[in-house]
Amino acid sequence: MSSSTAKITTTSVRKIMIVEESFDPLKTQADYQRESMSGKTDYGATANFVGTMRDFNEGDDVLSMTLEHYPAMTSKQLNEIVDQACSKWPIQNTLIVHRVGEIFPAESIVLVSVWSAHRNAAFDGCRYIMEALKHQAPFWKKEALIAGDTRWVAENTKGE
Amino acid sequence: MSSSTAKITTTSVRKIMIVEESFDPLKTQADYQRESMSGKTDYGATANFVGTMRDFNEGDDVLSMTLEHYPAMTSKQLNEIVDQACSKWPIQNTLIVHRVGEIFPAESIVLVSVWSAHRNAAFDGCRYIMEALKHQAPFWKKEALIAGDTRWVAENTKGE
Amino acid sequence: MTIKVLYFASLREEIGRANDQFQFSEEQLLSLDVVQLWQHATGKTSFPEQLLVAINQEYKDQKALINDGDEVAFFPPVTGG
Amino acid sequence: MTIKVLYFASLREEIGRANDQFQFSEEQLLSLDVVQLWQHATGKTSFPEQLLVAINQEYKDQKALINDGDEVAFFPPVTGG
Repeated sequence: MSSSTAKITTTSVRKIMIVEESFDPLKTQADYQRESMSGKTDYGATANFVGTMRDFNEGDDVLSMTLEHYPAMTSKQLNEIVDQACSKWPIQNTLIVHRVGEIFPAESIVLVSVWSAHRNAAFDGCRYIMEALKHQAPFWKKEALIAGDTRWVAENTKGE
Repeated sequence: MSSSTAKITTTSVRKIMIVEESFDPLKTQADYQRESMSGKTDYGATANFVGTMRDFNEGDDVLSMTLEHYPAMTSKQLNEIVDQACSKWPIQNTLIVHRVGEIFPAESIVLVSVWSAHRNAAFDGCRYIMEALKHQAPFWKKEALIAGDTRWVAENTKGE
Repeated sequence: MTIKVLYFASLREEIGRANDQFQFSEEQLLSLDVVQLWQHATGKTSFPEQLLVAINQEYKDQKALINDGDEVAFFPPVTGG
Repeated sequence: MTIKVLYFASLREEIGRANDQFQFSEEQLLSLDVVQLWQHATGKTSFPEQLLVAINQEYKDQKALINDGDEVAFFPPVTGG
């Protein structure tokens, strides 16, 4: 996994939040849209993805999960990922919210929202950011199973 | 706000709403999720798309737009599109909201939300439904231009 | 034998009405297809390439036959979403 | 010449600590690469295939050289999102 260290020239708007408590993804997106897009009438498409904690993984019942991260690198990497997306598609605005700490089933893990004039850029950009986040951003999940033991999730699979 | 849920053979959960007044897409999605997914802990992914009216199209400034549809066919077609998506991916729940009537820039035209256990199904399903809606659902847009004249939008382009 | 015909969007405006109702004999209906109904309804001789047709709210092609009680809709390419 | 080393997730638990701080001479640093730092820090002779490394919060490969003041992080595959 290599990453580009190029300084970017784009000034594309974005907000990246790492949150330690339960968050409401749709309310967070609505609040951010109100705050950053009010009065704008040039975006036609918003694509959004919410990752939610399930109560099962790899055949086992999961009680809770603890998300660890590398704070200094997380925001740097997420900003780079947004830069990459903005260099590929005409994206107007991006919001990323990622949860850390202990989390329970049905709570939100991650939100990625992308605004653009056109739907292809919004869909492609949102999915690109989500996929890159899964494979590049320094987060790690440790599961506590109903059966009593704990285990680190070994690796994110494509599209799972 | 009127809604219709036509009878279908598959048991996949969905809600399809054709609304005649301005709607808040994220609030509508949140309300529907609360109403239909409460207590569920088996979905890991929600993909959502919001189409918003822009104030420009094909180089011209647009003042407002009037959306006409064929009510009896609209809900039938949208249900068929959801059935198609559910036959392709393991989708747990779908919400489609589409606006009709007179609409102004920055107002929402359409919302498509798809819930699944895994992110590929949510992303692919949401995009499939959106693309199929654009090319199969019987809606038509008539634009009122700032310049004073009106015109029917001729055709939806791929991904625009 | 009654056939209901609907027109939408720019086609509705061009034709100047939203719907028609036609009576056909049982014999006429034996072989009435979409193109013939279009010609009968609009007086037009050609069937526009981009014209879409639905019978009882399902897309059909221009060779589809019409049955008693059908609701036949003609419309331009859809532009929702 | 100070190098800070960080460990995360399962690796942190395996090693039993979250970070180390090492002093190297200017001469040692001339050719110190990621693999050598890993061996020095953990006492392990092999470099795990899936191990990821970042220098100053940027991904690097195992041949990258270490400079004075660098923050070097070792961690397993990431599993966020």
